Amino acid sequence: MRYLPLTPNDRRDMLAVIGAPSVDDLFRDVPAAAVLDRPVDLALHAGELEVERTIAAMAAKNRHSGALASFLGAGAYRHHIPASVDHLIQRSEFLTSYTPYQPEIAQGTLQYLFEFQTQVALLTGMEVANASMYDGSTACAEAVEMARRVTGRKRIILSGNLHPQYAEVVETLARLHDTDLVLNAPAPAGDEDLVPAIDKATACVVVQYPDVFGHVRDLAPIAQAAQAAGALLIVAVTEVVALGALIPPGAMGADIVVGEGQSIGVGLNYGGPYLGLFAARAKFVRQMPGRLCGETLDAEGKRGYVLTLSTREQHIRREKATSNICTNSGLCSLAFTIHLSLLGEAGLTRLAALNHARAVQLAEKLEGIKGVTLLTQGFFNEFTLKLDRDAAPVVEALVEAGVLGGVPGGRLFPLRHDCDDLLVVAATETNTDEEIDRFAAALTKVLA
Amino acid sequence: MRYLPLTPNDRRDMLAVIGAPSVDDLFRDVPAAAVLDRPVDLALHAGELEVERTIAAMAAKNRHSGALASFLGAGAYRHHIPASVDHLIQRSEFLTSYTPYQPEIAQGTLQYLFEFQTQVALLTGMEVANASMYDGSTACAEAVEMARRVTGRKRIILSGNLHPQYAEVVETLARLHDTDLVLNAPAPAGDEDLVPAIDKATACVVVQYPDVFGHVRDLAPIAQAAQAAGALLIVAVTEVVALGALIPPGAMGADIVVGEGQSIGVGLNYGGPYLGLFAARAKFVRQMPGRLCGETLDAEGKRGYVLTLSTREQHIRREKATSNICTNSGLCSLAFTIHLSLLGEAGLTRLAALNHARAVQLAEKLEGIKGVTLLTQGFFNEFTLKLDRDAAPVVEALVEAGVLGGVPGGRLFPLRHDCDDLLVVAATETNTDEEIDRFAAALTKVLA
Amino acid sequence: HEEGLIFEQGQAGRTGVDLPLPPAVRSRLGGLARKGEIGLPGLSEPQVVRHFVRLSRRNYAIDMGLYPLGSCTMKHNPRLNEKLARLPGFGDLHPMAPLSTTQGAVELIGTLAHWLKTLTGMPAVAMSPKAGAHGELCGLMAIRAAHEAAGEGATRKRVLVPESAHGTNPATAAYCGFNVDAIPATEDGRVDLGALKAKLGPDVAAIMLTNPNTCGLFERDIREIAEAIHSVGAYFYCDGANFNAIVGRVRPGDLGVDAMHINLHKTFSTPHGGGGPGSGPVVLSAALAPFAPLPWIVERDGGFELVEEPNERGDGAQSFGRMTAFHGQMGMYVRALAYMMSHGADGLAQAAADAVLAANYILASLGDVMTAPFEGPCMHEALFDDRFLKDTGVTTLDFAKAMIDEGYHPMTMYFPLVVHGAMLIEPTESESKESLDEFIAVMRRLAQAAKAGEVDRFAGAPFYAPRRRLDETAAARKPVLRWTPPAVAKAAE
Amino acid sequence: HEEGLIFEQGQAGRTGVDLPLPPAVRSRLGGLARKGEIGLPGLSEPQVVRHFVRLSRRNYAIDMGLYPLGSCTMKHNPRLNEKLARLPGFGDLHPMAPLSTTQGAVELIGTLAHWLKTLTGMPAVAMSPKAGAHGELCGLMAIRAAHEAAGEGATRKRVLVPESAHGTNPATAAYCGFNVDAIPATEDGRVDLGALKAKLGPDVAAIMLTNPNTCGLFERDIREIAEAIHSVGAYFYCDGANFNAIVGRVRPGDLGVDAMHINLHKTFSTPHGGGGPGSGPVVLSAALAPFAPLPWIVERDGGFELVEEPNERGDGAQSFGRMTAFHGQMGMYVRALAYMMSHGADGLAQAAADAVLAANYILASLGDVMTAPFEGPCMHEALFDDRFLKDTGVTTLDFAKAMIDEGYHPMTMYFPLVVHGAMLIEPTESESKESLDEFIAVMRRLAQAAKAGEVDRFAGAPFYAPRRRLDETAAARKPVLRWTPPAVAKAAE
Repeated sequence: MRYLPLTPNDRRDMLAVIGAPSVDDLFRDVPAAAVLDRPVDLALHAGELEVERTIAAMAAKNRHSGALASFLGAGAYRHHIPASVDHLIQRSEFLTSYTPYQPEIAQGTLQYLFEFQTQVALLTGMEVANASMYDGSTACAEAVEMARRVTGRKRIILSGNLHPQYAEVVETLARLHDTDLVLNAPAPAGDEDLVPAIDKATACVVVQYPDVFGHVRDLAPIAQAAQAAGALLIVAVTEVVALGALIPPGAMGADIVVGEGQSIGVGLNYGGPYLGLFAARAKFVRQMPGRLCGETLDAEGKRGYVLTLSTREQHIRREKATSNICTNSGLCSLAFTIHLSLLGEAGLTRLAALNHARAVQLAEKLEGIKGVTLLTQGFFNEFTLKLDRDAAPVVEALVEAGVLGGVPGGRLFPLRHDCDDLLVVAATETNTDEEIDRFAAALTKVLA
Repeated sequence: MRYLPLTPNDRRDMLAVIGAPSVDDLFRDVPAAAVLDRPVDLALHAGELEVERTIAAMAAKNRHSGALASFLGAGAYRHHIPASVDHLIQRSEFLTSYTPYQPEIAQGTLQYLFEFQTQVALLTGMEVANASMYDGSTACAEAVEMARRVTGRKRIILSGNLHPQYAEVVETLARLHDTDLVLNAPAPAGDEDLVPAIDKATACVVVQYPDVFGHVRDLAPIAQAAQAAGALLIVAVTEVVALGALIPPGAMGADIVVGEGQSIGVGLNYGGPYLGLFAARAKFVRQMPGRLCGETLDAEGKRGYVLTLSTREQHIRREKATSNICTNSGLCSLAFTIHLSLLGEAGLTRLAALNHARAVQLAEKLEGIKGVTLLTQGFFNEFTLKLDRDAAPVVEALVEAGVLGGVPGGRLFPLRHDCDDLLVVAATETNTDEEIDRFAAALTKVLA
Repeated sequence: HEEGLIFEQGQAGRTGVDLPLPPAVRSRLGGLARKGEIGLPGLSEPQVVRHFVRLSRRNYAIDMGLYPLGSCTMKHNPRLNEKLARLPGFGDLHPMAPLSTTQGAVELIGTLAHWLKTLTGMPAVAMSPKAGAHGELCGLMAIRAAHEAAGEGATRKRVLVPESAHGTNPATAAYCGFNVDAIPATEDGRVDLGALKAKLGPDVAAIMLTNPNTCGLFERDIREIAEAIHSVGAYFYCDGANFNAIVGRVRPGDLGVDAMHINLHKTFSTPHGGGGPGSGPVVLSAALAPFAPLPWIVERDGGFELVEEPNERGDGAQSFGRMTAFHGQMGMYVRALAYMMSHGADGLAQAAADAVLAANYILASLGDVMTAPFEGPCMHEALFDDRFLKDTGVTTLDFAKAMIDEGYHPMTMYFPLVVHGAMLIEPTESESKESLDEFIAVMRRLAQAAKAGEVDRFAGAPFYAPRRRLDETAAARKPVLRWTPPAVAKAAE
Repeated sequence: HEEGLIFEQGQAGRTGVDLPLPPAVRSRLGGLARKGEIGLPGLSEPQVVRHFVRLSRRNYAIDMGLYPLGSCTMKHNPRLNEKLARLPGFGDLHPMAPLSTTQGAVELIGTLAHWLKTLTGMPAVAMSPKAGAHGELCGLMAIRAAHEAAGEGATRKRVLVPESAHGTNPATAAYCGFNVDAIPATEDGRVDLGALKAKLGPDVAAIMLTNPNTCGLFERDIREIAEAIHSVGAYFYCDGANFNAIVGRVRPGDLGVDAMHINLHKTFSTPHGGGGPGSGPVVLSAALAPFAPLPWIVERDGGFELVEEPNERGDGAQSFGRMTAFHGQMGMYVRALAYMMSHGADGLAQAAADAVLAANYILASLGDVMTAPFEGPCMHEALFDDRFLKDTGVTTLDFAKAMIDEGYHPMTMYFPLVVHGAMLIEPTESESKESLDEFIAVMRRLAQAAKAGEVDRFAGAPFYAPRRRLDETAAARKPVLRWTPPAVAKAAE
């Protein structure tokens, strides 16, 4: 078998050195009844050609975003990723290395993590960032846990316009503790006021920016109210490209900013692996979850990088750790770092402007269609339409016309039905004029 | 522009150091009338997304071999290439390095060239091999030129079953010299006798093995006749996988073996880049064209590799060189070396057996079809059918049924019409039972 | 050449991407357009490519050599898996696309789930956990939910964890709101069954046990442990980090396990990538299955369905919730399934056998120059302690750093905690005998050098790495976690 | 670790591929089934991957640093181009597939041809040559065919080639059956127009000239040279190796060129790949176009046709033949077109300007410590001679090898032949100013060290490379060109 270098001769010689009669003998500590006497009931080994055929056949059953005109967002965005990103992350030295616990031979990984942390801090307008979390939703839940640790309080206020699957993840974890969770109802029109709910028992307020319906809002009033009450403002960003065009949460007073980094460098991947961003005020650094890379010097005085503050982490602190996260999204953070290095200031701001312009063009096309009301007035690259009917079958009909026309409200909020007529639509630099026209024409036809 | 690192500030500062008022001033030696005052009439620079869209649209207009059931051969063969091959050849250190003229920092390239030369020598059964030529056809023409040098004679005998495009390349170059070229007529039934034509004026006989119609033949009688006359036997192999199943040309007395290495590691690529193999008897080594890599020691006595015998080459010998070849197929030879290393003895012989079995299965299916006669009795993975009609429209009709059903004789020999009813058909490990059945069913229908 | 940070290479206005000018539109950013600069550096594509190529060359990797990290299972990462994960049908598939357009993706997840269940002998699997630790959390949350459903949520607060456990185990239990209670080890490196039984009671929620354990040994009493745990109504969580040793040969379901995460990035070789991404599906017993997190894969009518929310058929009604947005680590699923199908049932069992054989070969070959704390064969990792370094002045850390100068990554050290100066070596099934022999020869030479008093060679190591030993204390004392423009940094002083 | 040859790592029966058992069939190999073993080694996939990763790390590459090889144009290789060349529509396309199924491929070749013709101002292009030298051959064969068609094939046997020409030029002329006649250079590094004119006559077939020339200078008298050549009925072949200096700014067609090859792997950045593959299309004047080799691309009715053989429309009737099977270097065409479209007309002109600017910057910055043989600005490469090393005991070779220890690939040396101890430096447009400044600083330090008498540092260099200087004389004296099994090698002794 192609992956197994030992030959029958090797195995025989090695057993002789060990002094064991057989490999089975090495398994002698396993209760005999539990040792299988034949292979499990699964296919036997197969060559590349056969494996590729089988799995490619599954892939071919999917209608991927590039094959249709895609306007899907709601937490995952299709952007063009330069070819060099995927080339570089596949270099053996990055792809097949372990967590950089031996810094002398892991400076490659460590230096990009330091660059990544800096990039995330700059983008979010925060002082420090960690070396990644699993994804935006788990980063959001970790932020809530951190706010609980920092404040010692148990009231958690979630905006109704936080991505509902993020809210579910927060809720699921919050149930582990004595928590007073306040989850607002969704406000598709963008008229939610969070300030009144904030009180002295509040650990944190969690707001998405832009929110799940695409609205952008000034976070400063919420930040001021939270901080006046001794609570933290957590801002979740699901479309990080927006930070190339919008005032960063840090500049409006956020205490913790979490985000989904998938838009930059990572790709859609049917939901994972993705890249959790986590940034905070410097004063909270010892309460942060996840790995941190720091600068230091080596024995010859040369600048180098190490994982640091590991006394927060599970492998040192065990049950006293700030989270249980161990493996994170290393390679995705590399993809992010490379893509963002390619973009740079000029590229990211142009990319953001282009996304916004595409979305504006699309909104202007769609809002004129009979049966369509545009709910989102201030937005980045995503907005919400109210249709004159249930959106889910409309989306299915649009697929027939070659358009992935957005995420229906009922997909996001399946257990409530007041969102069923909503359609959340995103546009990015990958959408052409022709695609926008195709969408508008198809939607007009479907709603006619 | 993404590929150009100099900024306007850099350019200004650099001009100041140079002491030139402008870049135009650096072009002052160009006759003024020849300096363009505006960009040429071509599109302006474009981003990755735009370039990819344009070029991918062209690619999408082709119906590639993987999208249909492909039975095309005639000098280029579709084989499965392990994913690691393409991964490894794309490593920066291989892909973006130059010819290894500085051996101290090119041991990576040099060592694999040494391994490649050894592999080619082993496969062909010859003593030495060079570090690659452009492709099989040019290697063949170079072999003829070498035979002329070695023998000092001018008669060149080409088998009529040599790939006609190889013969054309040989002829084209031969016309540069005072040559007596004998090109036999094709013998689709495999009944060509080359021995009688060999005389004391003969520099070489060129035979393909297996030949363009798929026939395999014992080369020993031709070798003996050639050597008796003081001529060289040149054997051209267009399907190198065959050497995993067949007696190698070297064992039958070939003096020079040339080959197309595309089948191992390189892929179809619509005809290029391909990989010319060139092997010979050791006594001819100083008459060989192309680069050679040799073993030596460094100043510390460590084994290392260098390009050697460069006194044959153009950069040293100029007009006295053994050929004008400079850039060769370095990266393709790497792909070949890796793929063949993965295969090894056990893998290559199994691969060859699998190819032969597939071809036998296919031949057995097709030879029973009304209107079809199988002309090739001894073959490897390719054979020729005689149809009851012109083959070209049959091939077009097969495309409609999702089958690339072989290369029509008229495509190979367009200027003569006695091959128009022939169909050259190949099968490899990539063809499934279903594809073979599909082909048989479609051909039955088309010929009905 | 010392490679600076990207921030030190930037220049304003330069970029590594070309984007068209945005069409002129009326801005609708709600008055929140960014005002100042972000502060990102401008680099061209050639600079970026070279920067990261250069950085990469400062790393060690499994593609470069043996990576003897015990418990981490650094094995060969096939490139076929990378290629398949990048098929547009998976890589370019949106998680919120209509399910009618993602049937192949659901089929793949379902197929992988089937393989995982069959290999473990367990009836259910939760696919969405993002890594091993996340899987542990998933398992404990299912256990907690089961106890809550039985009305015992408030009383069952104690989780038993052996002293030798991975740090994630106590961290997870604590994160999940449990109290951690350590179980001591026996002289022979296994859980002390007597001590364990003494700790049992109605307040125990679960035990978290790694098997093969972190000493590289199989817990002989595993079935007795499971029985004892079950006898007090608690559940058996198995840390699956070491599943590589037994896959295809032993099914955890046959050992009495109730929940076990599977590190796809260990046993099934999705690349570690310098620290992730991983993937940690959790197989569950019938008792725990109803509490698994959503989304679920359901086999029905010969096909697979994706259940994202509790539905009218009752799927997900008792689910403890959602652990992540979307459907988990699809890209890792593709790689893992390709790996499994390539090996097949026969190849996976052979891989486990070879991994165990290789570890025992190392244990046997180094037994005369290094010291092993426990008798008998090991499973897929060979554990040594630092007794052979006694009085040499060389520490486990020094010894490990000296391995770097010999061209190797250090082994796992100072873990498990129950062994003094532990050195845990896991060669995996990916190494040839020639490679193992070369490694053994180097380790012998190092052990002999340490005993011969060549302290400097160890104390100063590594000498031949991109960096000498780094000052981790200084890094932690005054953390510098990001680049700051020199002017700003200076002003801040 | 010293990485052995694959042959030294092999074991019988091991393989790195899994293939199904062939179905049982009656063998039809015509009695020629192989009997003995081939002798190939057996390795597993992990071994093969690691072997080639390790080998790669012994190479220098443009992705690692500046590669100042004059005349070789080692510039950035965008990965977009690699990606596009691998699209199945190109990579998996058979050259003998029905033309109805390859229309996109023909369109791509035609589009690239259009770009090449437009950039050079020439009416035709032969696409199939496989590399620069093959392109030279193509050009000279077209010239020869044109003379033959004019009844002068037997009399025009002389080709003028400047002393400073690339070695391929005289080799090509000789290969093509011409006699090579060298033209001397002037004091200022250019063709001596007077000497050239003195050599003209009715037996001259062509001149082969590189412009910008191999001294990195533009031939000021280029139009007079063309006129003089044409006045005796001969053709002007331009070696296009240095087209990078002028692309988008000067069209060879405007200079009187009749034929010029274009190294797609230089000017248009298809990667050098450690020695190939390249691609060398040849643009042709109207006079030479009819003689171009087949296959041809013909623009007709707004589309492109591929002409593989002379046809009834008269296409190819005068073609001198075929230079290679199939259609040339398709994979390189895709890469080159992607590169051209990415730059566009504006970007290509800017690239040429930046390349020339960078070379002049190096020339100006090193002028005080190294010696330049010629006055005035250079084009895209800076030429130095070894006068600055006089009496230091350091040779050009030593100096070049010392650059390796500083982390650079050596420059081109001892070429062009007309300059003593030549050092030809081509930075290309891919280098940032920071990179150029770092290189300049290193070169200054080296020049100063040489002058300061630090001979050992040079004579022994490189010290910090995978190998010290290799014994090339021994390699050539008794060539060892392949591995031989130790037993066989021993028996042969």
